[in-house]
Amino acid sequence: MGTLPGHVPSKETRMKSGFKRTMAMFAACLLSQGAAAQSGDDTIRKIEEYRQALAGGNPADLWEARGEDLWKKKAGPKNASLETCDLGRGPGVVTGAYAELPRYFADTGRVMDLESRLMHCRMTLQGLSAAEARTRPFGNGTDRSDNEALVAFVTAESKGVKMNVPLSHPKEREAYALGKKMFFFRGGPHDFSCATCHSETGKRIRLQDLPNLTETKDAQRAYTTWPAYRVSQGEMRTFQWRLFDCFRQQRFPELDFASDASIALTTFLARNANGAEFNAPAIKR
Amino acid sequence: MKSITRALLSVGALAFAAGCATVSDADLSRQAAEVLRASFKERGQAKLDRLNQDQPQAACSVEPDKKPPVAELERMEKAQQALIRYPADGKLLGDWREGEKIAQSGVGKQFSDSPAIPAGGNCYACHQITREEISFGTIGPPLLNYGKLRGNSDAMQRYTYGKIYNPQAFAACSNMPRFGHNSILTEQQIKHLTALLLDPASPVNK
Amino acid sequence: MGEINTSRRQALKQGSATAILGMFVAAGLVRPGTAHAAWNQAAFSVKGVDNVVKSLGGAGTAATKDISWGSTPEIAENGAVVPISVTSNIPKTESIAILVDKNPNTLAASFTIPPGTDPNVSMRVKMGETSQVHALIKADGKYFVATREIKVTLGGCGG
Amino acid sequence: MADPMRIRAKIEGDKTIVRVLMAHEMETGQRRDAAGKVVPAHFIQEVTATHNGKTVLSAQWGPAVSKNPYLQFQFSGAKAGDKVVISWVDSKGDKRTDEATVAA
Repeated sequence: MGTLPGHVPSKETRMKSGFKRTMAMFAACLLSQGAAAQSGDDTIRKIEEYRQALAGGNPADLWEARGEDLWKKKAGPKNASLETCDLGRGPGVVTGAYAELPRYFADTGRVMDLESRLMHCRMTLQGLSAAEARTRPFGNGTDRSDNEALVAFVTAESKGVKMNVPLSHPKEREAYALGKKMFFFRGGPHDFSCATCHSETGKRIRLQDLPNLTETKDAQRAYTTWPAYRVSQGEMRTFQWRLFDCFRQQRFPELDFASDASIALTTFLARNANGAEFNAPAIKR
Repeated sequence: MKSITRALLSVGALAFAAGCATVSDADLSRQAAEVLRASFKERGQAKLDRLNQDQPQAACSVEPDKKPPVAELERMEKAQQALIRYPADGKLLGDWREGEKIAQSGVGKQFSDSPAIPAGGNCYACHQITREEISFGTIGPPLLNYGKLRGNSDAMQRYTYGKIYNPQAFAACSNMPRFGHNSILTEQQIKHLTALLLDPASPVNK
Repeated sequence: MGEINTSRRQALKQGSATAILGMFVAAGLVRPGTAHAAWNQAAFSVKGVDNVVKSLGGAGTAATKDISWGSTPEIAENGAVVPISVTSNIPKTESIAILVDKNPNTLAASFTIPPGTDPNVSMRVKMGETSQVHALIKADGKYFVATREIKVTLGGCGG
Repeated sequence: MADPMRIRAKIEGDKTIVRVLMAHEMETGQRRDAAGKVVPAHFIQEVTATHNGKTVLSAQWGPAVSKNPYLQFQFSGAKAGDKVVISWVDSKGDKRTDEATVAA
């Protein structure tokens, strides 16, 4: 809210956010500002201590164990396990698979992320219907989600692996380009896009640090720490959930599970994390 | 899946499929909007029409360095200024205590929110406002001492009310929601927020 | 990576092995450890440190500084999970309890520490709001208490 | 039946550090579901840890313990290969017992 009435900024300053101008206007109260900033730093340090205290025990382990069970257990009309599911590195290869997703799959002719690929395997290998395979993509207390458990298991098998999402197929490049467009798409009653919160470095929402997903380091750190156990919910949440809930808070309608938009956005964000070590399931607020 | 197939029929997508990277930016934007529309479903109060962009939304859906030229931004601001509706009673200051509650509340307009519950402004999500609240965001500038620095003149009241009502009238492509223009907050709620920022008794100015 | 996975698989195998053990327990064939003391409903229903001590069978507390809070944070980013770590440096510590003033019921958890076990526990509690949190130590039959404030903040988008 | 616990027991110096994760909702009885109905209380009340049949920790918990509880403690006298057994009983009488092998 930095602009004064009637004030027309020069061409040079115009496109910079109102932030700098406001800071100048607030120069008169630098002392009190300084004090506030200091207490802010102290808060950040203490929040960091909180996060470190949590890191010691991650309940996502419970989802991993259940997911491994689901992966190996025979189930569905075809009474088959998922052990021959091809996640991109060949049938049954789980280790490192998540670090190379989303990617183009020739057998379906489309780009798929982990969750849409798991859906595909549960349909083709186990004989589930599309409706069954997309039932309860996200859990809620005792209504547990098989998808979240499977994702916890598969992603944990990429821990320590460098992100290496391919853009070699034209459809992978198309998904990336579309995902990038969607990232900047403003809509809804609040005019929000992904970029509203995630295109500037060093910003916070309340006390929560916001990764700048247009900048390599932040994009890497953000993507490689999902999925995550969310202590605020007591649930292990996947990357599709992350997108689903961002859009809810953007005041958009509901992002459909395994939809083309979710895969395109995931392709954009996952690819931007290339080169970084994958380090999830993590634990977050 | 159908949407992608449909989108693939567009010229731009055919260029992609042919491995040629000369798809126009405008085509890509259209294609992205089309895929988005096919990927969302209405839920609660959030209908699919929320994906229909108005002029500023469409013009501002770009990377930060690709915003419209200055003359166009100024034209957009003027157009938005013409849409601000000031209170008929001419009073712009409400109760700062109510304003503080509105600034704290983050509910409203999400598909998970009941439309019966008044929306909040969620101002603390992006702004430091009072010294007492340590949980504040930094997407917007700090507003501590807002009124103390600027005074409480009629012109300042009018600017502040208008800025909350429609920030894009003063800074095109601002990140801040157009709280009045898009009926997120009521006239009375915006008056309360204006008081939170300008009332000498408000903790903002203490 | 390998180590984590191995231990998970082990846990799974052990999980099924102990399901069998669980059946024996249910059938009363073996008792897990020593007999469970019955859950102290009274202690978990009252408000205030003094009332908790009373329902645990004690009479009054003394303030102490011989308790360290370890990795317990001063600010919690979310009240649903507040990590608490308490180490008692008081000789002959028999039990450690965690109390939260502003919760609906003050007592959150109580641990009995037999000889051979360190007087040190880490766990996580829910807090509805910023509150005084107490570590209540029973040592050599007497009760000691240490207190610290933990702030609970509102994080995220606030929606 | 509840999911298995995740138990890790590791010797560090002359102590064995035990870390436990339990799958449990830990319902307080004060939360309302989406339909506005109170979700009944359901939480772990008693936890016991044994090593070679000897109790090394016992606990009583109320509903203020966080969902999917985490517990860490340490004791003396175990050697690699020993078993640590953890049991819990909740407010509905549901039980769970799991064990882990002490790692060097």
